[in-house]
Amino acid sequence: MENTQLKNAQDLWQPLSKAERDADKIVRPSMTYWQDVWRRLKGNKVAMGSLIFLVFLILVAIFVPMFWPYSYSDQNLMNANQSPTAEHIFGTDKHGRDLFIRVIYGARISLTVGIAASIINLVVGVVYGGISGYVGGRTDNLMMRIVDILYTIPLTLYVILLMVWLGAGMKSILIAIGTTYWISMARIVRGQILSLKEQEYVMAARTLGASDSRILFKHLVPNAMGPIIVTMTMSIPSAIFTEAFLSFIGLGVSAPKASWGVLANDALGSFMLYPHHLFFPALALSLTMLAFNFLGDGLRDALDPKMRK
Amino acid sequence: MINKDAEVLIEVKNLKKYFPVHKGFFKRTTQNVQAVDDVSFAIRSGETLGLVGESGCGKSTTGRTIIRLYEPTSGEIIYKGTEIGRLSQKELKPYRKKIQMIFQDPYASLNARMTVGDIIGEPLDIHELASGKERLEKIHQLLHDVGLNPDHATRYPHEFSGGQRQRIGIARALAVEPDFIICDEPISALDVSIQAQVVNMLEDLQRERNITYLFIAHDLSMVKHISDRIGVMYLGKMVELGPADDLYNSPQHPYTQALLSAVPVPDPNISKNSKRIILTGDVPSPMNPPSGCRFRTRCQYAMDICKEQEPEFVEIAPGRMCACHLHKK
Amino acid sequence: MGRYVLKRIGSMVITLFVITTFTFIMMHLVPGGPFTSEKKLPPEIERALAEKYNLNDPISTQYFDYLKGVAQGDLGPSFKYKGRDVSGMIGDYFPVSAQLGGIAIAVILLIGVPIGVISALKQGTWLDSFVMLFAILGVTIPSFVLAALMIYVFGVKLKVLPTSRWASPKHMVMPVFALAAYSVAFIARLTRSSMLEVIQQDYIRTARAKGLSEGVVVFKHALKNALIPIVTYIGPMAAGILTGSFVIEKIFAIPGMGRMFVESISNRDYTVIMGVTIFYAAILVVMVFIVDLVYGVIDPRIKIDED
Amino acid sequence: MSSENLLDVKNLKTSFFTHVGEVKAIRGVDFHLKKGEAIGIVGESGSGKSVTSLSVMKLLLNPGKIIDGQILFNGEDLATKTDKEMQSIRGNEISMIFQDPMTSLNPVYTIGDQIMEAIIKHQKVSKEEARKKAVEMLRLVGIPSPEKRIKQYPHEFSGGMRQRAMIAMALSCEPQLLIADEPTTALDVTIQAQILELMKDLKDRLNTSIILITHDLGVVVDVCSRIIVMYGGLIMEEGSSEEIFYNPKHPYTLGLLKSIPKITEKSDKQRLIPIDGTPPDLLKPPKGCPFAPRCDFAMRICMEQSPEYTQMSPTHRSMCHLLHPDAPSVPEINGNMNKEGQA
Amino acid sequence: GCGGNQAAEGGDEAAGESTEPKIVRHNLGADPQTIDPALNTAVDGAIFLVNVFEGLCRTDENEKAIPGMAESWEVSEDGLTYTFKLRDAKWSDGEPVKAQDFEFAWKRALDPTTAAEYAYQMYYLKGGEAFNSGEATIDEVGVKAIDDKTLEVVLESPTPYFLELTAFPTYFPVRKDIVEADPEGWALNMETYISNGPFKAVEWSHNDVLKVVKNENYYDADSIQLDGIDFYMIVEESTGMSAYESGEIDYLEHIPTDQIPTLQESHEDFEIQPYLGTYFYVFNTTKEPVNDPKVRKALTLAIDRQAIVDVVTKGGQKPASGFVPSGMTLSDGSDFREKGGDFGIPATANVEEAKKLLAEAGYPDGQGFPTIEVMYNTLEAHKAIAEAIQEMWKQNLGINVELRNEEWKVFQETRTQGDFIIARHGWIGDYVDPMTFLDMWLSNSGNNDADWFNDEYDKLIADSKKAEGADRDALMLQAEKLMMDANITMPIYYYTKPTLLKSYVKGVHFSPLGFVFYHNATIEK
Ligand SMILES: Nc1ncnc2c1ncn2[C@@H]1O[C@H](COP(=O)(O)OP(=O)(O)OP(=O)(O)O)[C@@H](O)[C@H]1O
Ligand SMILES: Nc1ncnc2c1ncn2[C@@H]1O[C@H](COP(=O)(O)OP(=O)(O)OP(=O)(O)O)[C@@H](O)[C@H]1O
Ligand SMILES: [Mg+2]
Ligand SMILES: [Mg+2]
Repeated sequence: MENTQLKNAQDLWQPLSKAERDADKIVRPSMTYWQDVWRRLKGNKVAMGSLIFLVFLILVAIFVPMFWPYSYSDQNLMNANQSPTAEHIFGTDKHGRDLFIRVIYGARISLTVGIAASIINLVVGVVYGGISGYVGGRTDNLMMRIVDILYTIPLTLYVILLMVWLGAGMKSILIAIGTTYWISMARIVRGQILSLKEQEYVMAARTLGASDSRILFKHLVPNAMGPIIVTMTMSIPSAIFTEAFLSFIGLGVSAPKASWGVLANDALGSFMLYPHHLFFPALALSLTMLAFNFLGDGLRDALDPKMRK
Repeated sequence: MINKDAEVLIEVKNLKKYFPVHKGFFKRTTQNVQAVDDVSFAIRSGETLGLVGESGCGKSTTGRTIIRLYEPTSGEIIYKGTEIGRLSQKELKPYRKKIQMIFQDPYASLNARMTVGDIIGEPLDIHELASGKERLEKIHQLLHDVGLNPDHATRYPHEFSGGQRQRIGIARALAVEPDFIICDEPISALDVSIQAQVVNMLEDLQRERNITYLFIAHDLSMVKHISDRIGVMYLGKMVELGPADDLYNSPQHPYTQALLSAVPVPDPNISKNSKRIILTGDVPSPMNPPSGCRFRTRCQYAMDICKEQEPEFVEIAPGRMCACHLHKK
Repeated sequence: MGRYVLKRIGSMVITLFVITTFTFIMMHLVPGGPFTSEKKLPPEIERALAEKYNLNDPISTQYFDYLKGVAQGDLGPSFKYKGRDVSGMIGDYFPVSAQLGGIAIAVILLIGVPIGVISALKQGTWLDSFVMLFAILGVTIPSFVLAALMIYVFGVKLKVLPTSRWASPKHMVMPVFALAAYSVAFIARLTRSSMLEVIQQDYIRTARAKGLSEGVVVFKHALKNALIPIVTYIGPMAAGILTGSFVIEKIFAIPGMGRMFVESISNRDYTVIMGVTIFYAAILVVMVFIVDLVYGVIDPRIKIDED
Repeated sequence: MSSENLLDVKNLKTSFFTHVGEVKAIRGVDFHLKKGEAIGIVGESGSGKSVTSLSVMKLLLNPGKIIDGQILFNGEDLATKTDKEMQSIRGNEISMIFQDPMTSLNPVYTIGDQIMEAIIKHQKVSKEEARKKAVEMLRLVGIPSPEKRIKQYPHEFSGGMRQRAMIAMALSCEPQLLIADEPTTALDVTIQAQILELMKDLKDRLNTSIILITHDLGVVVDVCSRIIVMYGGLIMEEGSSEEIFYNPKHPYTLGLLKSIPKITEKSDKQRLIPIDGTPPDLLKPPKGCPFAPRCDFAMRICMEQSPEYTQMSPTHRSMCHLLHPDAPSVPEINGNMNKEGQA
Repeated sequence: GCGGNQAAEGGDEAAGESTEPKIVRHNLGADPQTIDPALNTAVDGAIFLVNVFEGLCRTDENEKAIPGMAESWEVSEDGLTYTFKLRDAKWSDGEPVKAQDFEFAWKRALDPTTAAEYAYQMYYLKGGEAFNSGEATIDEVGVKAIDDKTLEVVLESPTPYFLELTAFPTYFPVRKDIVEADPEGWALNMETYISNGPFKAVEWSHNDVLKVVKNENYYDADSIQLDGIDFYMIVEESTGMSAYESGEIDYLEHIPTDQIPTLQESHEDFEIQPYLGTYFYVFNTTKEPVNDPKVRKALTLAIDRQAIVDVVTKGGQKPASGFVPSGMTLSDGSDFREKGGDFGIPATANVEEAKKLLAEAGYPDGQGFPTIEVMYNTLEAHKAIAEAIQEMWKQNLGINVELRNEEWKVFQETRTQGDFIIARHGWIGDYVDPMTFLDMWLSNSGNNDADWFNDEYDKLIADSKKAEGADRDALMLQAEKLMMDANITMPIYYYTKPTLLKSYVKGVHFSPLGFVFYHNATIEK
């Protein structure tokens, strides 16, 4: 009970001045939600690692082919099916082509497809599903029936038609993926919006005069972000494999260019004999997917202010 | 004080709001909850109308219908001479800036994914009232006004206590500088010192900007303190309406009398000796309200007529309205 | 609500009609017909075949004739499989696909949902990472690779499971898993993300405050709130899985409808393409409808039937 | 002493570990509660009342952690109990009424389901009996036609009805300790009176102990014999109702009492007397008295050093430097009983 | 479908040492689109058909006709009229096989209302083509049952390989009563699927398994040692391989390419069977720059066929330097291919010559050569070959080629319409005679995708159809030389059929047309 230290300091018992009262106050900069998300994402090591990996992969895909000793099409039939060596670090394929550069080159196609699919998902799927769920009623019914129709029309027929009309190439792939790849997303977003739109904060926003699009995109969509991100990250590998299927039908980039999906597909017949044919493209794909998923998870956590730690 | 001749800012005429009650897997509508049933009142510019009544009697619904969160089942809502009860959401936008609402349930009414700064800033953005540094300053000012730290702007609703959340809601409503605020229990979650702070602020604003309030609350002492007139609701109906002091000093409707007697007094000595009119009888349901006077099932003065005839809401003295058969000649 | 159901059934019929029409048009726009072959047919035979299958009629007549048939429940004869009709083919193959799909769906739900829940509860722990790693592998490894690997390991090396065909419970193990893997992963991740959102809600705290066991809190209180995206996903997925997966059926040599459908497209077997599309579309629209009804059951705040 | 105490909270410290740092919501709280006793906790909003009660229930969500202290319930330390062990205590021996009734009810189950669940779990009765009990409880808290209402969902209830549903849920298992976090804020006074009667009845009949957290000082005096005043994560003052009301020894308590509007006052619209300023930032709790920046009587020492408790009577203690013998005398605090009272 | 024991019912316990039924499990690949002999067009269907039906003749190991249902025959002087004497054979239901059954079956196959795609296999019959195209009546068709056991056949022109043709599925007899009772469905219901071959079908569960058992009513039943065959339908090559390795099937013919070299080295079951077909690229002779024969020749010379078959296709294929594959004998018993020579197309590339030709065509070192497109239909194997050729042309000639693949049916349409510059092609013989390859380049042939119309060629073929013996040989050789010198195709390799057959299955016979005969097969475990 003794405060020996302070006992004698008489001025301690002096009343406080205004300035002294406010001494403790500190004002931190105001941050918006999105700034905050970014800050939180930066704090997530795994997610940042994944992001760096993806950026690195993109850079590698762009620049490595420029100075690599082999090109994706250089054949040496005498050298076919070699296991990894110092010369060909991933080995060679059945035409004696350097598998490493083919995988790197494949990244260009597969990443483009994957990223395009996720952007389409995000833009078309979220907007479409969001509007459908938010507006509800007759509009919802109409929009969802359109989705059902798009979902049911046989993809193969559609793709063959596209191929006949547009010919092969990246553009056609993107169109094919763009017109079909947002449907699950639209459904999931709609479901989420349907349940979220009855929440009280939506009412609050409405009383503020928030426009429908504002309510949808500023209030509802951020709250549906978990499933959106999952759907988006999960759609990437299926888009990458769809590209392989499209190439199979003839819509894709033409041989000898090959995406990861095509490389994996082609390697399948011989994976017991030449496991490296399957292993490297599959590894590249898996690592990329892990990175996308970890980034997605990180983003999900970053978007959820309640998730701290 | 309030100018008795000031223009009527908002008038509610015969407002009704029924909610359908669904049953079973196919959700057939079987019954209606008559949440608000034929309520009329008017509020003058710069006036505060207090609204009290039993929980579940339709106060929030009245407020929410006025601000058009619910579509009125029938009746009119007239704001400055314009009927806004049937306007589309788009047409309503200009009125959104004029009419605001403070929600009863603070946490649910805040978007968990927005920082407090964004929540309060949102009306500023919507109505393009401020941007950039000005916006930030305004947000800080609003936070300060409701007794929060400017620091709190970067935090999220779930990090706050109940009272702090309530204040965020208040700050948001004030951001657009509205003419009319529906305060749905704005202070019930606040501790008394903050209540005082907020009430003072509301009063100051009223004085400075001539704001009109519809003030829904349970804390009768606070309602009395802030209101010019008070309306008492029971089971979807307005049963009494009059100037605050008069109503307190001589409550006319038996329900109002019971209500006033139940106010707890913050004084240990008085509290122990106070007498209360404890209402007896089952609380009737708005799905199936009693015939005649809705209060009759719990009214100590209930007469035969109360069962047969619904009492009219009539002026019993200048400025005082009441719906009770006791007051008919 | 009764009116709503009627309205929905109406819109389902319209949807089916539009799907039928689109597919019909696309099918005829696509180059190659059922009788295109490497060794070009003599023109006379081609003419005779066209005659036999009414391919000489104007497309519009063919279309209306087809619709008429469908309305009477007749999906027509197969062009390629001589003497077989489409209804009969669906009758042959659909039960197999449905059996495979039904088991796969059960597996998807019984594995996907629990692991999603567990990893959400254990968020950030090694268990979470481990389970999610598996889930990610589940999507990264496409089903055909997974199937091939499984066949190699269990069929060829260990010889514990048959490599192909659909005959005994043993035959079902690999196809079911290969078919389920992707959706298990998807469901697990969806569940996890929804659960993460839900378990922080105040009402979960209330449930705990009642002293309910963790299982009840999680599987009753939290899960139901997290169910919307899962149900959304399951509906169309179920339609797809029940009507057969081409890849799985082809790899495991299972006589299912998915395989038949894809073959019918390569064969340009017009009536089969149409028949299966309609059949699939019908299942899909019903599933989607069920999903919408289930929304209302899960979350009473959702009013799907308002106008 | 502790033998007759149902609950003994010792030096409880709870923090939230957020990205901006550790929010020290509770910074060392001691209090105890006897069987059959009701105490009220009042205080600044954000002062840690809810966090204290959640800590006792061990229901803090993710970034929140009890970092120190003991929570002795019937002599056993809850702080060291596992989740599993807590399950049989929660809802059964300790119930809690949460502050935010809308978000505290599960939106996808009917009110009835949610009430019955706890009854079935702890009382081991059939579903039918549980339903009867649930209806009964809803009737007790004044919900009209409860048979119909139990089939409704939370969003179909008004704010006050939800709150009553929460109360019904908490009371249904007749707990030894009831923690009521602002149970009546959304209720009109007649219902409030009914609920308070219910709680008092529980206390008298079943010897239930009650922690009542509220802002409504009128409610506190109605139910509680002792009052704890909190501010900035600390107990500022503790005493019997009379001591707190008639002889407050802390400037914050004083401020609180002053800011209450009086129903008897004439409405010449006097301004209410609030406490100016804003509460402390618990991220960086002041090293001195948390109330100092807003205290009319603050001194330099108040900013420097946290005051110790001064015991005025066996039940009455307060933490304020003004009570130190060296401090200058302030009439409101040091003067004898504040005779004007708050009448 | 579930495995039943029906197979055992025909088992001849006495013949086998083991009590286990001797059933070969043969992977057929795709489900046959039909097993009606008249309507079948596919090899898989034919493999099944040759084991359950029997025509007038059968073929021996040298692909020469031997008596089948006919125990003897006479051929008229002009080679136009054949009179077959039928043996006392029975259908699987015990009814006797009659000449009328043949007459009915053949006319049915030609009947335009039957719309049999392989009806052209019967255009050798007098009036056959006319009837099939609706220009003649059914009675004008040159086939007639003189009595129950005598069948008279009149041909349009002398056809040296006609007897072998009668062993082809389209010529198989069917039972009039059965077929007329249910013309569409008789071949789907195994109850009504009455056949006259060594085996009879008992169960067909679509896309899964087609089961046949020994036909006790077969005239030569005593020499049939198998109890039955299960034809499985595993489409996926790798699965088929796995099923073979795990012992679930005994015979596999669609083997993943990459596995072949290892199998060849180490697997005793592995064998490469001859297969009558040529894999080639066809030039569109109307399109720049391949309308220049020099360019075509240059391209043809610049690829290393040996490398392709060794490294890419790996199935023991032979580099092709002519259009007609080896395996078909001339009237003097020598091989057509050997007589025909290699047209200067070496197995490995002749880069010098190719470069020279290209320069002559105006593209020295490939300069100025436009980027051209090579089309192939979607298949891993076609892609691999195309990629190899693309790179060879690039390295050897300095020209750039783009590859384009299309879905099978689209591809066929494109190719028929001439919407290509160079397209992948393959041709499998319908019978063992060079004519099955040569007549595709007739001006009026629907299969002339090169758009190469040459009157001289048409005349040579027309003449050869009338000629016999050495004259005919000479005309055909001349015709091939003409089309090869015109370089309208670029032959790449001759097909082979790599097979895996469990060593305990003995006595299986493979025909170069792709058929597998189990007549003399047995299982010796
Ligand atoms: N999840 C959280 N993260 C960070 N800080 C939190 C969190 N939850 C509560 N706090 C902080 O803890 C402090 C105490 O909050 P608590 O809810 O106990 O207040 P209270 O006394 O109940 O107030 P009220 O009367 O307004 O409900 C507050 O300052 C609040 O900001
Ligand atoms: N969305 C809804 N669906 C069905 N019934 C509703 C709905 N909202 C409110 N109600 C019913 O309407 C009646 C009035 O509710 P309201 O919220 O207006 O009451 P209140 O006066 O605000 O009560 P409190 O003071 O408890 O907040 C209640 O019986 C309630 O159950
Ligand atoms: Mg309310
Ligand atoms: Mg609180």
